[in-house]
Amino acid sequence: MAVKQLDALGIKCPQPVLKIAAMLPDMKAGEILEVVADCPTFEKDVRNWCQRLKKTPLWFRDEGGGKVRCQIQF
Amino acid sequence: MNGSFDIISEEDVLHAGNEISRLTREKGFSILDRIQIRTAFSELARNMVVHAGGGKVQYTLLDDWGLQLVFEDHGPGIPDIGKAMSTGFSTTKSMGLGLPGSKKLADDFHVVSKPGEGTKITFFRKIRNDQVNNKNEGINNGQRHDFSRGERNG
Amino acid sequence: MSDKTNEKNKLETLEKRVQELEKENAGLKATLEQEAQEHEKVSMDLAIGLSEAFVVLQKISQGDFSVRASEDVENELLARLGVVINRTNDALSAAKAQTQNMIKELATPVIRVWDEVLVLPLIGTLDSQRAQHVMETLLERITKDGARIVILDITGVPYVDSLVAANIAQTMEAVKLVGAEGMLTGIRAQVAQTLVKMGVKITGVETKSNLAEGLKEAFRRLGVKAIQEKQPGD
Amino acid sequence: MAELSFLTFRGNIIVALHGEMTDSSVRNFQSHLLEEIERIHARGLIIDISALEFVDSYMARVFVETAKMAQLMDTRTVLVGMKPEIAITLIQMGLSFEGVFSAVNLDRGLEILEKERARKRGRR
Repeated sequence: MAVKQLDALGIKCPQPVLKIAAMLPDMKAGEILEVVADCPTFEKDVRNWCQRLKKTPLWFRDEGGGKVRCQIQF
Repeated sequence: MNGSFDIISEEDVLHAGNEISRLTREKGFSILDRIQIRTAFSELARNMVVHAGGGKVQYTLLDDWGLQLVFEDHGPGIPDIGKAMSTGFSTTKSMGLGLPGSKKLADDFHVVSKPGEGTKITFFRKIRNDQVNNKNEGINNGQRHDFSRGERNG
Repeated sequence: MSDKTNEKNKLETLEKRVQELEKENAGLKATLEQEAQEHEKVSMDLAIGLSEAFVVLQKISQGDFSVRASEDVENELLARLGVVINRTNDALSAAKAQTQNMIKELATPVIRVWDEVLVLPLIGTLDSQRAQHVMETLLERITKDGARIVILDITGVPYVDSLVAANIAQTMEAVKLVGAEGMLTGIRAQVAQTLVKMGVKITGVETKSNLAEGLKEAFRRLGVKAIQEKQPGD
Repeated sequence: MAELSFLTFRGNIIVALHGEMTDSSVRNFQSHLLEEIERIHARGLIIDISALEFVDSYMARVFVETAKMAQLMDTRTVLVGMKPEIAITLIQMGLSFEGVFSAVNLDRGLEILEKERARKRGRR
């Protein structure tokens, strides 16, 4: 199963989360979405979103310069 | 929901059977479901009284699932299950339809018997009233999706 | 001297003014931050609420009507969205149930052709679930209408498997048990082959080649005379 | 079981079963019924089971047996008012009711007995 990619660089929270939400209809249960963003509250928002929607945040990685990359299992 | 009945006498068969009827009615089983469960109960509980001098029935009743009855006795056991399950075979009274007949009324039926130790029969009947039939079983496996209850994907 | 005093006074006033401005500025900053936080919270709530709505709609689109959207959320817009989704869901599932019932009823059209005579013409392939439904419907009608004779016409059934053949045999036996006479008409070659090859016995049931013959026999048994003006041939 | 009451109508015995029956009450029912047939020389027997909640294989066997015994005493038996769901259950279990008449209601049951009697007279 290919990991789907989502680029949320340059947009401010909570827009990245809205973009993730917009991916919902295309994601099957168990599929993985990789998101990269540079908004300061990104990690907190994603974790919050995952908890509410019962999705699994797999990992978060600080890539420097405010960039954060993560994978979410749907 | 679950519970159990001790079955020693014919009267116990009747009383426990009535209780099962009441429970299945409350759970919304269809008339056909209820009558078939009641009939199978009567057959299997009678078998315990007649062949093993009594035993115990445990029931488990779940929404969107069905009813499971476990009949357990410490009687002489069934020497040849294959023979006992075939229509027309009977050691004592009844048409010899108790066991094979109940199996035909079940969605799942399982007999374990050890000569000298006892017999355990598991009878399962799925609920199939209209309310459940209208649900799309393939997708949700009869479980309700509700965010407040917490559904887990993956 | 007075100049100096003047200067000093001016300076003090200015400093005061700066302090005031700084205070004001800090207040504004706090308000802004608070507003940003509130904005952030509302946006996040919206994001999550919409995501949930998405999930529910996706399930509904897959035919799963057992899902519910949350209606008791803080955000009024989301709450209304939840209500509307649930209403739509209820309407859809009711419509689906109705359609299913209609299909079921259309699949088992029990017709009262005469006082105490019921005909059930079956059309299309039978699976054992439908056969079971046929049995239940027919028996219920017999006891309700007090029917005497029941004709099960299977001209429209091109093929049966052994399970369905057994179901038909069972239906005819059950008809007898509740107290009516069963008749089976329109057995096709293939169906007859299955019945015999699979050893399905249909005991004590009259079989007639077609529905017309079945009706004639039913009328004969009831002592009803059908008048035919012109008799072709015989 | 509740007490049995037999009704006699034009030489036929009518008995209605209701409530629940233990195996021994079913056996009692059989012997009482046969004694009554002998006592009044009943010509027909109607067993109304419309109020029974269920019929299991034991009860079914007793009905079929009773009908056969009554037949030996020259009495025809009609089983009346079997619920559709009970009929389906018994048939699905694989029971056979050969030699027993069935009727949807009491009226039809009596009608069957009349017909049988007429047939017998015709044969003589």
